[in-house]
Amino acid sequence: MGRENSDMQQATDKDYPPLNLHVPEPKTRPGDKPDFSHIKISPVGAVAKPEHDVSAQDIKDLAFEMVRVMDEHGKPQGEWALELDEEILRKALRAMMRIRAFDKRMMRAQRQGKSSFYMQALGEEAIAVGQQLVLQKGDMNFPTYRQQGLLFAQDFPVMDMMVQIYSNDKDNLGGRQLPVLYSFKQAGHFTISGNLATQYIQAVGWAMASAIKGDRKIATGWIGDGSTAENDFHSGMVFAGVYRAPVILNLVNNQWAISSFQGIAGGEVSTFASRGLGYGIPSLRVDGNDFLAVYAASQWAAERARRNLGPTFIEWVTYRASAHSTSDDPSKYRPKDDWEHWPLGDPIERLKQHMILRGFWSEERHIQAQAEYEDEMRVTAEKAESYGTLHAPKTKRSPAEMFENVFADMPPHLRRQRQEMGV
Amino acid sequence: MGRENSDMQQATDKDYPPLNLHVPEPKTRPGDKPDFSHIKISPVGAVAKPEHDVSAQDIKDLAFEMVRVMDEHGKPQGEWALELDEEILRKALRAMMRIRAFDKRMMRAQRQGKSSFYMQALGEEAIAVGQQLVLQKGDMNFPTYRQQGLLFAQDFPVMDMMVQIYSNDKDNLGGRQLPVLYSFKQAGHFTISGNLATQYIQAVGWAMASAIKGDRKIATGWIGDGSTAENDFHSGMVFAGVYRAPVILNLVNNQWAISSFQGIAGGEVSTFASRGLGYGIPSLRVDGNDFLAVYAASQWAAERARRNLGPTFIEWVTYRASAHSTSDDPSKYRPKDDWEHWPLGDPIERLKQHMILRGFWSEERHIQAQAEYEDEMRVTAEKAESYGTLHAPKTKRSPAEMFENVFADMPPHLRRQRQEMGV
Amino acid sequence: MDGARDIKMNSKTKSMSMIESIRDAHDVMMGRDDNVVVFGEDAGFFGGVFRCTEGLQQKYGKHRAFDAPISESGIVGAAVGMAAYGLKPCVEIQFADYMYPAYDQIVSEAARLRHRSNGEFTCPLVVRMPVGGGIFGGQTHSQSVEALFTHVVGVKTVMPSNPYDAKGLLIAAIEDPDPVIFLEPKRIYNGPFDGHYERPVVPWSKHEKGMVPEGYYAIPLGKAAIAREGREVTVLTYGTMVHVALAAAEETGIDAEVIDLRTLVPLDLEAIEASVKKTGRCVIIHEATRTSGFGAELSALVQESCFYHLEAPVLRVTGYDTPYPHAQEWDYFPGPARVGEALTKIMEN
Amino acid sequence: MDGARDIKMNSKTKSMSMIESIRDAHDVMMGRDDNVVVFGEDAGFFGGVFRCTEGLQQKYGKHRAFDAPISESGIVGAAVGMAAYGLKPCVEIQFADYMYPAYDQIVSEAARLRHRSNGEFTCPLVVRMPVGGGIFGGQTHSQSVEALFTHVVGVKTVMPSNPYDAKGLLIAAIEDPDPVIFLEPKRIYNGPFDGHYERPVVPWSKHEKGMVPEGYYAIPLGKAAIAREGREVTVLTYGTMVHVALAAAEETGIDAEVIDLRTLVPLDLEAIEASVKKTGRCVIIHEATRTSGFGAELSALVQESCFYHLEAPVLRVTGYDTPYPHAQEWDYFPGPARVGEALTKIMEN
Ligand SMILES: Cc1ncc(C[n+]2csc(CCOP(=O)(O)OP(=O)(O)O)c2C)c(N)n1
Ligand SMILES: Cc1ncc(C[n+]2csc(CCOP(=O)(O)OP(=O)(O)O)c2C)c(N)n1
Ligand SMILES: [Mg+2]
Ligand SMILES: [Mg+2]
Repeated sequence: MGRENSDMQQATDKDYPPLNLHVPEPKTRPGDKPDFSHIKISPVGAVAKPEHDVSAQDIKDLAFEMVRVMDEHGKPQGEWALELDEEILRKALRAMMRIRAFDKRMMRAQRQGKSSFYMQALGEEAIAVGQQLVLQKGDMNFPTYRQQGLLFAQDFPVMDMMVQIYSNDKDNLGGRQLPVLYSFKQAGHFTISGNLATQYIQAVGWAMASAIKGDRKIATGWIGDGSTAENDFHSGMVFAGVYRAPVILNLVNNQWAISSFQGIAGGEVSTFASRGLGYGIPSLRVDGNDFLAVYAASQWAAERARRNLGPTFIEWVTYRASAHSTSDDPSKYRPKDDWEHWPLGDPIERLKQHMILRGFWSEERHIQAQAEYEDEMRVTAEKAESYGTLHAPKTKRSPAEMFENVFADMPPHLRRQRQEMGV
Repeated sequence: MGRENSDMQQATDKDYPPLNLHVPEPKTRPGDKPDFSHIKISPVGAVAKPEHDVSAQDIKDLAFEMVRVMDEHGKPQGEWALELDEEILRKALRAMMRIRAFDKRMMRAQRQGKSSFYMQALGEEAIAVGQQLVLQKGDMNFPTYRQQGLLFAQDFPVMDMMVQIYSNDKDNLGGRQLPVLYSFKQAGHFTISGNLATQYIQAVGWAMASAIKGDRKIATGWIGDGSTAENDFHSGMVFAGVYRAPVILNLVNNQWAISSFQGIAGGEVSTFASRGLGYGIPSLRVDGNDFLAVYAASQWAAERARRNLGPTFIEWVTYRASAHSTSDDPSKYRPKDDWEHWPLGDPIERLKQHMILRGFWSEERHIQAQAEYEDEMRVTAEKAESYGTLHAPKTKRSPAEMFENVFADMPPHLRRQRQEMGV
Repeated sequence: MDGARDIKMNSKTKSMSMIESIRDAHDVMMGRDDNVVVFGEDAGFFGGVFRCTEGLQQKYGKHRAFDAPISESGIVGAAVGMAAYGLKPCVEIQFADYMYPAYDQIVSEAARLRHRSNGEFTCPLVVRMPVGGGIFGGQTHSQSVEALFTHVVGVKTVMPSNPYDAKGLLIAAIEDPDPVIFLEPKRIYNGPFDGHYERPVVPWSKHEKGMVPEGYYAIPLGKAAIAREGREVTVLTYGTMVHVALAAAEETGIDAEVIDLRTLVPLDLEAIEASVKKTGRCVIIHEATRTSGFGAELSALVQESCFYHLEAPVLRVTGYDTPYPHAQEWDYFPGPARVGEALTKIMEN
Repeated sequence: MDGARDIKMNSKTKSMSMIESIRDAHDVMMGRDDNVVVFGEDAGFFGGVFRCTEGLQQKYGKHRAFDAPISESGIVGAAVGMAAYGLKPCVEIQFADYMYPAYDQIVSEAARLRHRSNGEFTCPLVVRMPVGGGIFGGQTHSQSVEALFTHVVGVKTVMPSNPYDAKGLLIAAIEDPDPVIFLEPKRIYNGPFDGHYERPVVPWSKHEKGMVPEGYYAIPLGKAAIAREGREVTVLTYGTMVHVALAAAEETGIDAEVIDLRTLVPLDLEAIEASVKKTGRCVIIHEATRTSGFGAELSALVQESCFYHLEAPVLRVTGYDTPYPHAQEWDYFPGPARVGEALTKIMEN
């Protein structure tokens, strides 16, 4: 038993050194040699796969470990390993490769001034693709701007995406939205907000609605590591935990917000996955560049949701290989060759390796496929451009259109303003 | 290795039963027999006391256990036990008893129409008192409306509090604020907001400022179980974790918001203390009705802050014995005799028992002291009332006063409005 | 009857306070439409701190009327998701003063879903919140926040002044395909209040607008009501202030036409124009702080549309540009004396 | 020189863009006062997505200029605590469109600390944020949010229109003992923009207001500037629209007096009155949506204070009441053609 001094509260300043502010700093800056030794990586196959009806507290450790399935030879290991059908794997690889070709083409179009803006998913393709492959028609995704994989995994027509990026005549959003802030209801793709994190709680609300109605649909929410600092990350987690909403809450930790690294969002002092524990939500930390791990963890989470066992929170560990957007220049704040040293590799390379190991893919076919997809994207982009681009519209959009869909019925003041406009 | 069906995503509705919404419900409602079997309580003295420079992850379990010091005889047990000086204990007991007498008197005054509103701390007195006793002059508390203990532990003049409650001539806030939303800068008592949770992040910001300046002051933030659902709980935790701010983040879990129980805020699925883990903040769950535990945990946290080791998050488990406020009637939503069955008892009774055990207090002196404090409060209240009460002001407050302190210098439009008012 | 839809001539009426008529509107709509769900802080088991949702959980089940965490942003955010799903959430913010955490979800999300998705996703939800002072609630239980919504494109803003309107407007709001902010002047929950705080409280049972039809009826959003016909000056107002304006007209003997706007966006500009062109004078009254209050918009619109008919400057009587003070509540509140002065002054021009 | 304080007659000047002058204001104040700290998303190491805080971390250290988590409410909330401590935080919200999560901290906390504590606690902080469209940013990188602040008692609202004012006003804002919302029209960060998007971009180096004194000077908050003297009509505007108004005056040949308000709250009503009483006509221009925009308040004030001098209704030229559309940006933007029409129309009355 300690002995307590009654005037502890009188301790003078001299008893303590002056305080100072800790500001997290990434290990490396431009010019430094990339160093990822701080990323905690579990051995392949080392993490157990729990039952679906587990409680958050029972699997605390999974929030600090990392679910990994493929070893360095592409061979699946451990309890999370599934022997996936060739068909699924082909579908996945195709989707991931097509995303990469699409991104490349759309980056180029933006540089040519054909659109105002673009954002790539380079290096993160496995995550959205793997998750979409476990979803069903009727489920709803609430994505950020880096989940084009949800669409590609459904073989969604790239033309529909491109015309939105070009804001041209065929854009389903009528030019209203910034490129890549898609809305495709039929594909279960909720209208993407430009405001970060707001849709996490909406995904939870949507899932609650399904439960309220006694339906069977589930939702997925998406957020970035940087955006977890936002308010609505918290409200989403609180509501999901309290009402046990049938939702998969995804957090893509690609190590960077724009110029600030994940430490500025709290990634220095704990794993993001561990955020789920306090909300009583079973939480996983998963290698997001390992397609087999992505698929298995997504499937586990989807099964929990469908069986009314509540939400699952998943931190996908990956790396934002590209610039944040076409407005960003990462060479200003991180080593140029960072991605080459990223310890979890390239998700496409890793899936390719697995498929070659399984015997239904080869380097040659890979090269062929890549050429084919790049071709496809070139041809489709040209076609899309024939419907106009942002600054070279095919037909001038009527300015009156902007007054539509503010409300279901246009109120008098909007009619008056439209008239003033003289259109 | 599992075998995966390629058309998993084609699973039909029939494979799953319909979903349904889980809405947490307290174990008991009016008319039921109180039942607190869901409150997880560790044995007295069972929890280890870690070093000050521990990491959140190292002491994960402390977020799920409960630090308790006094056994059922009032005897301190275990590593957290301190042999506190008689003087501190007397001070603490006196503060707690005076709070109770004060609350009683102010409740009565409100019922007599002398003030518009009142909020008691009944049953939670040990927490604020225990924490204040480890603080130093210059530190700043960011309290909610239930931490009058921070003032009582400093022997702050109750007259200054009463005149605020009566909104009378001597009110330091000039009648501006609702009763109990005190502001006493010299006593390290930040101006209380009527908006929940907003001040958690402000406490962190204040502490960051101290660190930025290389000062030695620390801050304490306060929040209720219900309010942890608010946004700024999250922002406070994020900033505290990221910048390792010298702050004690207190969460008073008194089991109830207004009419909704802690399960509606997430307390059903995890402990509130476990929320701290995801932010990398060392987190404790503590018996808030055990003064010795409160003091020891507060001291541990204060020491961490002063030694620049960063924030500590503490869930104080207690019970809101009274109505939420004078506007509330708990008999509508919970059993009337709940508090009598609360397993952690009455903090005053428990401290009394310890002091009697230590040999410097007795039942008789306790009864005497109680009478003395009730007398003190009656006399002081009468004196305070002689300066006026809300609806019976002594001197009519000049309406012009409301224009003061909107800004440091009154801008022209406020001058014009004041003139229009004709005062 | 103010353009109300669907009231059978022989509808039975019942004396109701505004709390009761709001509760009844919920009840009617939950009965008619399974997609209507209600939640908010203390709104489930207990039925809300003002008891506007009392009994709904007991009648319709926990999955349709439930308590929410103290997270205004979460409440509205979840409601946005539910609305997009196809439900019709009608949520309660405990006091308008606490709506700020939800402001982002309202402005950036609810208000914009339809437009940004070009009609693919919609957001039919109602956000109810008590507004206004007069209950010694201090600066955080007294605010009038309407102007913070009228500036937001994509939401409608409604404020009733009596039980009859409250029920009909709330039903219309719940039926509306777009987000509606439904502001409830808490000072008149239990009775009309004309600003004479020194007089005994009058209950709604003594007021004709306290007789409320049972069952379903809707009052279309966007239509003002003439609370008092008059020829000398037009008073534009809403909520509690309607009753203050009526008292001031009575007390000054000035033949004011008092227009109860009921819906601020969309606004019934037609009714306003017709009246101001008739009277040539206009006084605007609201309890909210003056600068950039909704009175500014009304003043601008009146002078834009009736400039050549105006015989005197349009006047505003409003709350002062200070936080709502606790003890000085009645100095702050724009009561019948201040309104009367404005009426008198405008008639002097 | 517009009432600027402390500029020595022989101050050296330097050509600066608005980004550079804002950066310079930070630099001057951080150099003069250790209590000035700067943080925001990407504002530390990188210096902000618009580079307004570039180099400050390198010069003043990580503890005085640092990156913040993506949490606007956290940024302002922490700043409130720091300001109460005695620091002078000057924080950046990356785009005004993202300020909503911080709105509660601004409205309920920063704006009210002084009043509710009766002067015991104060909150001297500056919240900077880029506003306005014209950069193809779509609905979430284009908003003009000033009216959401002008309605809030307890905060001041500033919007500069050129590098010279930006520096002087930002310095005054940092020195101000109360919270100041500092709105930066991002379209004119790099050069004045008169709405002729089809013409080549003009840099600030070609504009007299791009010559900015080195070192310390402050432009008092609450004082308007006359951007162009004129006799026929008063144009009230601020930010980017000042340049549009000037172009419209030139192009229509109408002798407009263009008043650059610079500070919206507190407002220089004296300057407004003097001008409108002289010209008898008034056009108000802003980029924000119309209903309940700050133009409404200006219109109301002008007609309240100059009613008997007005020869025609006060007109407003504003953004439409729709979200800022991406592809139709130039149809939405109130450019010189629309402003010119209004000038022509008001002269016809
Ligand atoms: C509310 C809000 N604040 C700020 C921004 C600006 N912003 C856009 S993306 C971004 C970084 C997001 O980082 P992260 O969440 O890690 O997602 P990532 O881009 O890495 O996928 C920022 C700050 C925004 N869009 N919304
Ligand atoms: C932002 C906000 N929302 C709602 C309220 C209304 N309100 C006041 S106290 C309270 C309950 C708070 O419960 P808890 O945090 O558990 O604190 P306790 O009263 O139990 O100490 C509520 C909902 C408020 N003051 N502020
Ligand atoms: Mg990221
Ligand atoms: Mg509580």
